[in-house]
Amino acid sequence: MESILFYLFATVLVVSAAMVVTIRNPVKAALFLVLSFFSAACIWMTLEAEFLSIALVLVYVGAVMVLFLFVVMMLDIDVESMREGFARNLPVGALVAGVMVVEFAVVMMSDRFDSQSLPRPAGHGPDYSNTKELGLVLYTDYVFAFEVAGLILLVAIVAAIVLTMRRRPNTRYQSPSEQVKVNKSERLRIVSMPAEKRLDIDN
Amino acid sequence: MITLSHYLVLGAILFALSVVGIFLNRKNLVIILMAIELLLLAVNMNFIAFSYYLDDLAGQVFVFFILTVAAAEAAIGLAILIVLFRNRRSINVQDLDQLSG
Amino acid sequence: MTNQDILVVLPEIVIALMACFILVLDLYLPATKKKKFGYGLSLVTLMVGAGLSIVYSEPAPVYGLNGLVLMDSLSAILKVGICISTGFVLVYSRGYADARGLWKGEFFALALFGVVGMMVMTASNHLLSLYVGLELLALCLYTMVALRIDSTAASEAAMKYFVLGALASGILLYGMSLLYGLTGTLYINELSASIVRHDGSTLPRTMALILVLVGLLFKIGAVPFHMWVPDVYEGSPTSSTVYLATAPKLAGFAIILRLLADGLGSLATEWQGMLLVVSIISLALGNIIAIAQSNIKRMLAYSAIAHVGFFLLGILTGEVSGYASAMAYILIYAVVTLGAFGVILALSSKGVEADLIEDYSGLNQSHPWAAFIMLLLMFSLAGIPPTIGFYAKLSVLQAVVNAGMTWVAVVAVVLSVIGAFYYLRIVKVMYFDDLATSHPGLQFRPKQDARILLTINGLAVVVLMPWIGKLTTLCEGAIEVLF
Amino acid sequence: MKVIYLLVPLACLVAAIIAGFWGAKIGNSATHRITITGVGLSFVLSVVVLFDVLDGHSFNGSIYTWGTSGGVSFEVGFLIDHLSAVMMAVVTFVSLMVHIYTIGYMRDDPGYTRFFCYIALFTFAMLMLVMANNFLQLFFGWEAVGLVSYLLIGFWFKRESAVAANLKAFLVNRVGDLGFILGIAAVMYLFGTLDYSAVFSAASEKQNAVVTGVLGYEWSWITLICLLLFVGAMGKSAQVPLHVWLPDSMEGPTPISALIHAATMVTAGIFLVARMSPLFELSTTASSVILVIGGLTALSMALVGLVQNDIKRVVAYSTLSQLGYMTVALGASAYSVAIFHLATHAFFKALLFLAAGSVIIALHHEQDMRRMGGLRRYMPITYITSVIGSLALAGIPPFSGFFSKDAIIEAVHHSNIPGAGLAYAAVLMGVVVTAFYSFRLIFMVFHGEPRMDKQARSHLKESPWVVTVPLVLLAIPSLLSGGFLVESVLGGHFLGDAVAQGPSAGEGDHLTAVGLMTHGFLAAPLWLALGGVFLAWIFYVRVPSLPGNVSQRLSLIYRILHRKYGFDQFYQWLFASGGVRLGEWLWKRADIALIDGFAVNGTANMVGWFSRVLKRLQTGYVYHYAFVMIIGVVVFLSWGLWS
Repeated sequence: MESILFYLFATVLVVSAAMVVTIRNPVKAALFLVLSFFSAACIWMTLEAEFLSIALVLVYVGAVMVLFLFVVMMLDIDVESMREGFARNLPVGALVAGVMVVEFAVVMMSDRFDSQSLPRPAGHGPDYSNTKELGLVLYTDYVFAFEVAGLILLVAIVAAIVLTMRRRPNTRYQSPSEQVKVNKSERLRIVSMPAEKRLDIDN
Repeated sequence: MITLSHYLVLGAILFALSVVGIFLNRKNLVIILMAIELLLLAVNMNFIAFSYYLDDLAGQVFVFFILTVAAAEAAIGLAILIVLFRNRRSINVQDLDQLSG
Repeated sequence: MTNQDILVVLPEIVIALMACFILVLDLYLPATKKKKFGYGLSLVTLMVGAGLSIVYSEPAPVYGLNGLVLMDSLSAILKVGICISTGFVLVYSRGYADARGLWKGEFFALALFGVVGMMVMTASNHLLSLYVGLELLALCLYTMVALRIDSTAASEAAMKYFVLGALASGILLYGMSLLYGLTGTLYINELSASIVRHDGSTLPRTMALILVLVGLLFKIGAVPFHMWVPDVYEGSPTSSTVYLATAPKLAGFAIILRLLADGLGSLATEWQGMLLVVSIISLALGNIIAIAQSNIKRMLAYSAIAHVGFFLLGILTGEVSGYASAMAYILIYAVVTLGAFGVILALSSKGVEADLIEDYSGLNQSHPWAAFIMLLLMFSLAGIPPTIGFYAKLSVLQAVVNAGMTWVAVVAVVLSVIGAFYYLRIVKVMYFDDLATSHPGLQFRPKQDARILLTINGLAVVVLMPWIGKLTTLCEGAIEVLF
Repeated sequence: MKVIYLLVPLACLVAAIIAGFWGAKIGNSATHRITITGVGLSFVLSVVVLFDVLDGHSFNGSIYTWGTSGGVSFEVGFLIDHLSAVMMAVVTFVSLMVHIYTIGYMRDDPGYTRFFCYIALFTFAMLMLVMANNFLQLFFGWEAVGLVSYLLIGFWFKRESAVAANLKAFLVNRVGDLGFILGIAAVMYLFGTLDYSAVFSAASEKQNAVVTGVLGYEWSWITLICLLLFVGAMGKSAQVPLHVWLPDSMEGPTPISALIHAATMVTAGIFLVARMSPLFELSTTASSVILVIGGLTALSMALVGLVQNDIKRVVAYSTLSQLGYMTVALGASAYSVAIFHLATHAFFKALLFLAAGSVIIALHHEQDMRRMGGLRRYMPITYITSVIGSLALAGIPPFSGFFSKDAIIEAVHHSNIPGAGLAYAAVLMGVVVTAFYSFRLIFMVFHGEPRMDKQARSHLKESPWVVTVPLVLLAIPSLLSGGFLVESVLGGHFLGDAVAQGPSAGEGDHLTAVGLMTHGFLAAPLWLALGGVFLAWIFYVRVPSLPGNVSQRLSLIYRILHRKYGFDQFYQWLFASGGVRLGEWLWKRADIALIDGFAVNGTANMVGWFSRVLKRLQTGYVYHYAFVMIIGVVVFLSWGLWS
């Protein structure tokens, strides 16, 4: 059962990841990225990382990917010319990727990671809460990293605002509070003017 | 029987795919940003697999932070992308050639 | 959590809080006061940070916050260096940034958050704190590079920096994940012993080592992971260039020392060979390509690559004296580079970037003092006695020779001599070329505080010479306690 | 005495500082008074030191510790013995003369006070160099004289040729300095100290230390050190092939040519080898190299001197040639003879330069000898002193040059290390050539028909006293110092035990000045010299049409000499443009074409791609950057995993 699930999700993951980097349309790429994240989350579920797999779906699929899609749609991109030259460079890319995969695979399948030195653990019982365990260490042992991560998010907010917000000096804003507070003297001005003199037509 | 190596090889394949995506993509910066997300996913896959097989929670904590940082990174990356687009009216990777030499 | 836990990271806490405070203050103060308050508060914060780092420093490592961070003299010295050099950056950048609309609360906040990131890096004893520190710094740097949002070059530089930086982070993380898998720990001071403990294939640990090494080399800009350096130096506003060219190098030294020398010290023979290759090609490529540059910021970028190559020579000896010489080298490099960019900033005015070498022709005739300070700094970068730059090179070479790598020292000297050419070209342009007439010409009108600091900075490269031995003693003392 | 030692350089330094910072404020005459007082004080004290040393006192100790690093201390210290005392006296004397002379020569120059600052600073640096008791201070002095020389050659920095010349001097000297600093590094490595006495006393123990160099070839450490130090000496003392800067340095004001490029700085290399004689004595290989280089310089540069028409360049080439003689003496282990020639040469060469300067002023900065002639009627003092200088240079007894040059030739004659035969032949031939060109100068400038235009001739008059007094004062030692010193030199107590005694120093029979002269009449050199003078007389007085005919007949040789063997063109081609081309080549090919064109696009369709890539050399593409990183990772991984 485990094997079937693993191979199923792994296949979906690899194929959709490949689609992300090769497909022409960025919207579709983003959707394939969602699919790959989703299958990764499923694999994590089998590794008893329930909290993280849910967080991946919620945070990534729910927020980050939406952000991506938003940007993709906002920037008016010419999709048709997006992919030219890709096939020409594909052989080199495939070669480098192949070499890397072979090298990595040799390492990953070495005896340090086989079932003898690190056998698959039995797994925890049904009353084990991954979220609770994670929460316990996160706010105690790793509180420092947690705080720094908070700073990182703050910097991201500051950065996103400072980079993308443009003040347009001639934009006109409506200010309801000002409108409500206005009184008569500000709306109405009585001007006294001298009476008009009669024109002397003869001259 | 699924061993640790299976997960690690899966991570390695993802890693290679995303790296190739970064340097093979010559047209669309958004795809590069997505490839970066994939790269971090590969790393996370490693950490979670190790965490499970070592029966140690530290790996998952690390992944938690990587996810946080990756979200922040994505926000900044997209912000820079927008600034770039406003200046150039293009997010074509090949147009990024003003600085060279 | 105990008092000690707080004391270990007290400077970081103070600076982070002050950065938030400045951000908030920025919202409520009138526009005229914003700049003044933000500037003053940032300087005070940095001084307080440096002061706290000294006051609560301990010579031997003191661990805090569940061992995620530590405090020792190495981190104390580097934290002080980071705070002071960032202070210099702010003083030098004021006129430049003000003229370009960059002088605002976010600039201070980002600079200070970056300082926090660097401090966390120098103090980290855990892969996680190292990573978050690194990313905090990196995000601040990406933003500061892009800060000039109307500049095409700046946004292009930021994009390149971001993509490559993220790639490097990914590689570094992958290496960290392997380290974690091999040792079961994320504590740096436990890595060294446990990574060699297990039997079986040594391939995984070699791969972990290489990937981590690549990530670190990217951060300091060593060949072949240097490609971002010239573009980012050139494209970003000079006020950001000076920031990312100085203090992060110190933090980069700290993580290299902590992770390679301390954490992976048991694999020294493996990383020494790679560092050797990297440092020699960095020296060669940096020095040679710099010759063909016409933009002084870009030239300084290639020079930075070459200097990184030189400083790695000290690291790769794998001995305390070598690490100490590398530390002295990087501190001296930071001082000199600050000055060089300080001159560039002081010569830039509204609409004038002062970044082409030809702009400097005949500078001695129009602004002799600026030209003289630049001359001292260029001599120091080139390593010409009696400047501290000479001493820095000498001590690294000494360490290399003592480690029995005489031919490496010879190669380094030859490449540095090639490198001296482009620094002297600046001097030649300033002193012997005719005053350029085709453009408006450079104006040397720094603010008063920048002028004073610049003078101190320029003269320091010569005047500090008699006391420079103390620096080595200090560095040796800081590093000896680690081993 | 320690105070006096300290005062000697400091007097110059203080004078230089005052002249440099407040020169403009206190005015020209106050400036020259202050610097002359400072240098004069140095001179008087140097003489005091010299007599003190002759009384048998010497000093070796540190004055101030500058810094300590890794167990090695960097100190300011003095080593006062015969060698340094002689050098101090010579340096301060010539410098004093030049200071006085400058008052007249530079009178109307806007850079008057700056000039005095430089020459006083130079004197200080030179004193630091000769008085050093350790390599670091030596290096300091070495670089400082180089720097001041650079500033002075480019003194008239508005002249393009002056700027080119000072850049050239600087660059060529850097080549030498590279050898020098590597030599110092090697000393540091081998001995672990930079102190002279410690190094010398340990030298014989380390005689057999070897270093395995490139290709596994074993080098003796001592030989390596000696050769590296000698490369430094070659740069400063302008030995072939690093001589190219010296003739061009004549772009500086004439007093500078006299002070730096004739009498003092260029002898720093000679001094260095003499100072290091305990090391050089241990390496026959190094001595042989020195002999051959010296011999080549002595003859080849004298030959170039034959065809020069610029009066200062003739003197400059004669300086090169005479430096070659000194180097030959060093190679023959006759260190005290080399210093002896250095001293006599300093006097008569400074004299010749100042005389040339006197002529130049009189002719309103005309330097071409073809537009001079017949000046002896107008400038008797200059004429007589020039003749004295030339006689000394040509080596006619009883002028000083005779004794020192004869001693060198004798020393080479008795040397039997490899290369001695070649050097002997070169120096003998050099004697004829030297005599010829020095009298060619005398005859062309002071004899024959005046060839300058009418207006210039009407203004001709003897130079003022500030110019002529130094000439006379320098003429005296040019005449006398040789005979006065020769006995102590050949007796082996001229420099005491400051230098190593070579096997060929000292010659039993004719140890007195008179004896040497009588011996001289029986030996070849004197007759060769007289022959040279005679030949010059034939060429330039008797049959003035002869030079033109000869140069036409021997046009190939003439052209080679006129182009100075093509060294300049060769260096220009090799280094100046070659370096730039290498940088550009690497930039374009390695960074752009190789990575982009070759690696990314694969070998399969590389050829087709290459042309297209070459068209768009500009990269900056982020995917290439990423690709380079990944290739780096893959290469490292392959290396790590397969080794």
